Amino acid sequence: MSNNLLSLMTFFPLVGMLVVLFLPRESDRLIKSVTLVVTIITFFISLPLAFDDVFRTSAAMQYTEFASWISIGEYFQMNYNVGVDGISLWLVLLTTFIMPIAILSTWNAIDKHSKAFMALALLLETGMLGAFISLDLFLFYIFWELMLIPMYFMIGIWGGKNRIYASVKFFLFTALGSLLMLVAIIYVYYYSVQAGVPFENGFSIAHFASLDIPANLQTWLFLAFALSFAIKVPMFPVHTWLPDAHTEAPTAGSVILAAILLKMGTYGYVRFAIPLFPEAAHTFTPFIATLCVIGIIYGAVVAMMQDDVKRLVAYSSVSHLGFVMLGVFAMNLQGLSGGMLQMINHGISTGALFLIVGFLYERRHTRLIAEFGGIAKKMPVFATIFLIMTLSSVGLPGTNGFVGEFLILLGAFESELRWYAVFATTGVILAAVYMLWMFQRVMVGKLKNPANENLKDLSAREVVVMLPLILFVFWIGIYPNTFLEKMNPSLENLIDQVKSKQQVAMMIEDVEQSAVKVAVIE
Amino acid sequence: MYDYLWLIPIMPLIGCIINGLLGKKFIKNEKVIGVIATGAVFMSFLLSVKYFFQLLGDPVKTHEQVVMSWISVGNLQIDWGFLFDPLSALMLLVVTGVGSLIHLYSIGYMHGDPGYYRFFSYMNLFVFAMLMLVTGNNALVMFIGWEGVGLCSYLLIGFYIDKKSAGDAAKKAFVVNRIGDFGFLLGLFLVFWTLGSEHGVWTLNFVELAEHGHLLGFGGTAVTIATLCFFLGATGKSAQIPLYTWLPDAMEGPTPVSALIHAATMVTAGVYMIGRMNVLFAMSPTTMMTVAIIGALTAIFAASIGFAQNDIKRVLAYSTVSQLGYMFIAMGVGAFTAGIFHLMTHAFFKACLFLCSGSVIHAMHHALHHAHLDDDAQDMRNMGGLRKKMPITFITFAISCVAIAGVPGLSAFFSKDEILWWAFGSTRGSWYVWAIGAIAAGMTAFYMFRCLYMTFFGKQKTNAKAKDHIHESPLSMTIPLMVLGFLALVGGYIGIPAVLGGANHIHHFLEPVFGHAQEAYHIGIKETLHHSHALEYGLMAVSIGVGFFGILVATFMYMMNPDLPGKFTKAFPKFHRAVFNKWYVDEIYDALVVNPTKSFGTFCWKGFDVKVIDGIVNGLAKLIGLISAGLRHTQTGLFHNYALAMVFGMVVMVAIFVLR
Amino acid sequence: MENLVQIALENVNMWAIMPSIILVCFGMGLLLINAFLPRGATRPAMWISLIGLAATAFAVFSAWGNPQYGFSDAVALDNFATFFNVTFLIAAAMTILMSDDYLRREGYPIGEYYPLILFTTAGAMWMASGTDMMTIFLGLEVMSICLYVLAGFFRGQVRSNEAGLKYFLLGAFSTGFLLYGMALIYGVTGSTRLSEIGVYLNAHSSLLNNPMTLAGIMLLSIGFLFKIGAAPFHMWTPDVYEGAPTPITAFMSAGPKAAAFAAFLRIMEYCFFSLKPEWTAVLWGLAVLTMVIGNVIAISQTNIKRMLAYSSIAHAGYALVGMVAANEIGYSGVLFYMLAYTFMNIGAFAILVLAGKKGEDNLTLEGFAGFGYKRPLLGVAFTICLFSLMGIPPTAGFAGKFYIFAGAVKAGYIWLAIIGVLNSAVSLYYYLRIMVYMYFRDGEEDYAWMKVSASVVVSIVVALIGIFYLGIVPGAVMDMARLAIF
Amino acid sequence: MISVYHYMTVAAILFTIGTYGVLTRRNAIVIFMSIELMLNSVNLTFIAMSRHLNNMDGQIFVFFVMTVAAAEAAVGLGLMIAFYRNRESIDVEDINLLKW
Repeated sequence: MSNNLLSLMTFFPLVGMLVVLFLPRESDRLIKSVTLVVTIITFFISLPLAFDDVFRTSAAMQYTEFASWISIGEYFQMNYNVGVDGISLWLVLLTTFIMPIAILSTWNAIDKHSKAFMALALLLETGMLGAFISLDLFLFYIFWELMLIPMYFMIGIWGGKNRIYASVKFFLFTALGSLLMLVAIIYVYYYSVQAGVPFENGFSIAHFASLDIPANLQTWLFLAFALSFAIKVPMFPVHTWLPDAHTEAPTAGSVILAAILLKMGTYGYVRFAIPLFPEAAHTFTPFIATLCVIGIIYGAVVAMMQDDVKRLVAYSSVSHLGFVMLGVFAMNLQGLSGGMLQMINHGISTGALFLIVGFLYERRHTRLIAEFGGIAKKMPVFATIFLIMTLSSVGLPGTNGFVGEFLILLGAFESELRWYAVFATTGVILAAVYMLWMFQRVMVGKLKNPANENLKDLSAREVVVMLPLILFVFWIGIYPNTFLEKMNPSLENLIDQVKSKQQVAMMIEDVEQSAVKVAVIE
Repeated sequence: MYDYLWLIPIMPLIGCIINGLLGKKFIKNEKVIGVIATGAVFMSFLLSVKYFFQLLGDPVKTHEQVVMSWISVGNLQIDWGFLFDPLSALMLLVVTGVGSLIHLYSIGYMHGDPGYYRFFSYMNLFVFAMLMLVTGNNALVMFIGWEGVGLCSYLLIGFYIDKKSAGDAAKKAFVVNRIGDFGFLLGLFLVFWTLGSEHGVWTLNFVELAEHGHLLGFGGTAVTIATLCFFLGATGKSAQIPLYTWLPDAMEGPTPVSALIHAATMVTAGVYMIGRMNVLFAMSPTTMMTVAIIGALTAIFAASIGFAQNDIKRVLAYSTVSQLGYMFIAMGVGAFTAGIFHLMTHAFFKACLFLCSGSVIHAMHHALHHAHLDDDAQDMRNMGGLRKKMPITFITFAISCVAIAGVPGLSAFFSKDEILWWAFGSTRGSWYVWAIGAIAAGMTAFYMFRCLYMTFFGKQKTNAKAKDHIHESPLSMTIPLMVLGFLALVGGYIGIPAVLGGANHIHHFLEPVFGHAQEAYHIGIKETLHHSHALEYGLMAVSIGVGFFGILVATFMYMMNPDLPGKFTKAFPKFHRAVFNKWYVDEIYDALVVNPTKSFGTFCWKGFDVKVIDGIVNGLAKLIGLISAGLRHTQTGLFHNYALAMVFGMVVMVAIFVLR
Repeated sequence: MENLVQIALENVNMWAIMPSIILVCFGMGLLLINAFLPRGATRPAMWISLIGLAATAFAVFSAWGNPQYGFSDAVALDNFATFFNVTFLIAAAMTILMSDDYLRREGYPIGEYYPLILFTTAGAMWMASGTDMMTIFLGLEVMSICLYVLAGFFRGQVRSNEAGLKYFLLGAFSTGFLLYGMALIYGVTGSTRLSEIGVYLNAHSSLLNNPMTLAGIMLLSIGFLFKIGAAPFHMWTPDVYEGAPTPITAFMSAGPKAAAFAAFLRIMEYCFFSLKPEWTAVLWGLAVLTMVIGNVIAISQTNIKRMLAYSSIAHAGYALVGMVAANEIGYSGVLFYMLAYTFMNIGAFAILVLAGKKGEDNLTLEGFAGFGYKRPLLGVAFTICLFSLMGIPPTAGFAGKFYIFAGAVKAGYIWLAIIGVLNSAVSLYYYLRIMVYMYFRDGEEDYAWMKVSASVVVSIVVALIGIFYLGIVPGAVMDMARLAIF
Repeated sequence: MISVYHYMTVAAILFTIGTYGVLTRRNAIVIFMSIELMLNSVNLTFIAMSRHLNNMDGQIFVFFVMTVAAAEAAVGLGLMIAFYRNRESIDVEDINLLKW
């Protein structure tokens, strides 16, 4: 059982999808209930991971499974190679945790073609889980691309007015990046074979990471990976698909997109781009950090001026993920664990904010800030929850957002990205500006719009949807060690590995330079 | 010994949760809600008192209590820990003591408000955050409180959610505070990183910082920048130049809020923070100088604006800003004890003043409401002659007024005087700081008495219809007034300076906290002045004189010749308008910061995002579309074109291949 | 003399051409039977031709791992040929399955249709197994002539006429080039046997710079590039694909194209390996041109059949990438890709066959609006085929592209691979557009007229199974492709 | 002395003429005749080379080419007739329905 835990977890939703496909199309409730049950069971399947103490001490991959998958003589070899370590652990759990919530949020929101929606959602879950647990680049790529399809349809079929543009843009942006990555993946593989890694290892990232790829080659490969992940993150200036996709996507789609799909990008950097090409990552750190800082500030100021709540939250994601990337590229323990934690935080708080916007949209069928105002009186419970999530997004101490941001900024400050950290910290101010301004315009003030007179407060189901998220807002805010202690060993290991390689490279460079100097003198 | 220290902040949190979750649906009863909230704070107060006396008799003055680990990442180890030493003990007393009184007061003041439970829930939450701030044993726990009080301030300023101005003010308060927090965070990073990477001390714990702070080196760049960053945080929280603008606006909140948050406790957090980190600040004369100068400028600048305000609460608000300036003067010249002392006395008299004004507003509001009038209940021009109608309020207000004016014998006299003496005589002080402080003292006396006269003396200018409905407030409101008034009267006696033959208890009490740094970095009254009691008396006399001068002018202008201010206004219209409009600082900030940021945002969105990035993306798509539409027409459908293309292809291929 | 005959007969080895013999026999028998069947009764013909294909399949499979050479090495039924033969058989079978109702709907229930497909398949098999220029030429012509007829099969429809005639004229024209190339090569080397040509050229390196050799190679290539549909010899493709009956379009884009690749690969590898760097350079340019032209023009198409025609040009470009790589991985990638393309493309066309309405006037994008909801299962099937054509995992299209690009990368053609994937990205747009219409828009068409017969469903299901089998567990087939190359 | 090169040259010229004819003539039948001309130039090449090399393969090839050309002609003419029935024209300019 525990040997195949990951496979069971990953493919259980797929089985669920097949079940859903055979349910009658008309029985909407049944379909939704089955899907909900499937996602909840998946969550419970994944739960042993959360309680496994091995992650506290071991940096190694756990629960690994290995099987030869495609084996073409000496042409190439792909393996079904999966496992979880401290880096992917919480992202896996975040996925299984968010999915039931997202499904529950569709209860009334998805009223047409619910069967298709549920099937796609389950397919998506398999894709996301698979991508997080893959230890083989090829396998990862399969799952990575697999995620695209359901999300494309979710936006396109159940989306808003401008959904076609948004969905096609989403698809093209993401696919374009990943196709270039594909070439890079193939290239690394043949490089590794050439360098003497036995081809039976397939696209194993562990072996790729042990290669000594020359610096100029690393540059190109890193760029290919980085572009693909940067689009997914999304980093400035390839972020423009995100606001469109978020604005048009249905609530559940936005939640999944924000909470999990975007993490694929940042996770990709941590898992692939940096360990595989440490020297190039080091070379590009200032460049990427600049983009992060621009993203943080840019996302924030643009968010500030939005008139659509959902778009605002979408731009806030650009800003938040800028923080995450900054933490990751600080490449020290604080920054990296802050980045990882902030990924989870962003999943929870931004996911929750999208749910909140969804609640509003279901009631009023508009998301324009100007349409609201003063509805806190009508919906006090909603107002409280909204406020908590707003504050979590702002990074108020005591909530999850603070711990993540603090660690990221501290980490960045301790690294060579000191000045970037200083500028990034202004994002903390701007976050307060745009989030609170939005909150103020939506929730407080005089209730002027008569359409808001009859707003109903949250139903029990909606509160149930939000409660677990609130729990985690405070849990991570007050005792983040639950999460940190299990990711730190892996992160430390990663940093050691990357740093030692970077240092070797720098030493070689120094030696070469001094050799050149000596030569010049002689 | 101090095992239940953690209970002190937790009690109000429990109160907050109970009222917040159950208040609306289950408790409903105003009395019960009020009692729960007040009781929670009062319990904390009792515990604080117990521990305070315990500490008095305790030879060990610093106690830490770690509840559990909070963030633990590599060399960053942050605990949920509490610190109990004389400084926090004193602050605990002030916060919980004044806090309980204001809670009690609010029971009456907020009577009938639909958001009653919400109000008390927020208030309790505030007290919780404030207690976290003062008891945290490391900078990060303090930061929780630091931001937490900011949040509660946000919630309470915006308590009247119908009022747009309240919402705006709340947001402004939060955002401006965030600017300060930005500094605070950077300071934290810098200290943590410098101490850690250069000296191997990875800590944010206050005790350890105090112990190892000296490693940073006296006058070092890192410590100077870090403390300046911290000070930026303090200017945000404590409303100093340049970040003071939020505080006057914050008066949109209910008056007890103004009393508790914007007078007695939260705004003094910056002062407390400097006190807490006195070792670091002491090591940087530059920063100390900056603090003193900013404090002095704020003191006089805010006082000047106070001259022309007609809203009673705004006058008090500017007065608060000005008094906070005093405290920063104290911190800046190394008179840490005096600063904390003034913090305490200020908490008494300013809370009292605010509550009195609340009492007045309460009465006015009811009267105007009764008469169905829309007049501004806070405008002093609608008041006047209230002393007969509201005697208790009047007396306590008057006592506090006298106290703030620095009349000898009352609380503020001792604290203010000690600050001025240090400003002049400290090794870190200088005569001009003293001079500015003294002038500001006179101005304070002037505008406070102006306020007193306009409100309680003279003709009653309230609309005739409402006049008769003005009554004294209920007992739950007047009791706190009386207690605070009493404290404003006698609070100073714990710090009677030696020169007046006092024991200066507070000085000795706080010695363990500040003494070390003062000694190590030679902060104190200059050697040359050590024994010149004459000078001390002289300066004291000057400041008393200035205070009395202010009172006299106010009496002359507002009691004797009520027409004079009007004439004065007419004589200097521009000057008056500038003062009245608060020197246009808000407008300047709008023009320099707010509007550019907004236009930048709009530019980034509509200009860059939509036009440039999406323009490129969509343009590329369009370009490919156009190419496609063009290439499509090569496919003419005509045999000859196709055959020609083949022949052409053949010729080119053969040519390339053969002639290569 | 007797001795000579005996030697000749010993060299014959009928097993080497057994698959095509069976096919041709069935085809000719079917022609006879058709003469006695009442007009419009095409169903027996369909069954008989399917049986013929099944019988051929036995002969084909028996040759796997058991190569047969015959006719003095003019024919080689080796693994390479067998792999392609399987592809042809699958293409033919799927085409036949989707044709029956279509022919009746369009008013041409003519039994000769099936023998023609069988003959085409036989011709394709000769091409794949030909190791002599003569056999290859013969196979090419048998295949082409049958295709001319099939393309113009709806003789009363002017569009079908036009497709047939255009294809015929241009095809014959290209045959001229091919033959001239063959003649030149023969003139230089004195042989039509592929292996002998290769050996001879390798031995006489001075000939490698002889203009006659070089011109011969190019002219020869043009003949195959025409059949493949590589730019700039692609111009017939969209017109003929659009005008021909839809099942024939599907068939043409898979079977004959694969046959042309087979022969092209064999000739280039057997005869001209000594000039590999030179001809791969030319093919490099052609591959890029083909991919770009196919994908870019497809974007502005509104008729899905024509769009798929352009997409088929682009796919030929991808396959050419494998040839440019000119290593084992690239070559076997071409093999695998052709098989994968057969499944996904014929699967997509099968749905066009159904959705076309009488007279094929429902093939525009608008006509597909809301198709995904009105006919959910067919919609999903079409979507899967399209995703496979895009090259999104886990489908056959992705596995194929991966295989080919892996070959290109291994051979060091990084830029070609990058151009290839960028083209893939462009292609996403027009494939997505079909889905946009199918799912994101509401249409007026209710598709009540659509008749879904079991045989078409079988063809679609085969396509889907193929797509997923080759996409998820491609190992076995990829390994076969590896073993199939020389 | 007429060498193989002369034959080759003639064949090349014939091929070019055929190509030219294909490119310029508008009548489909004439175009087809031009194609036949190209094929015959190929035949000529084969024969010449066969003789030159003393190798029979070329001549056998020519038989194949001729047979195939005949088959092509049959099919081609059939297609043209079908087209003519519908369009009453055999001009390639009229083969223009399918485009873009």
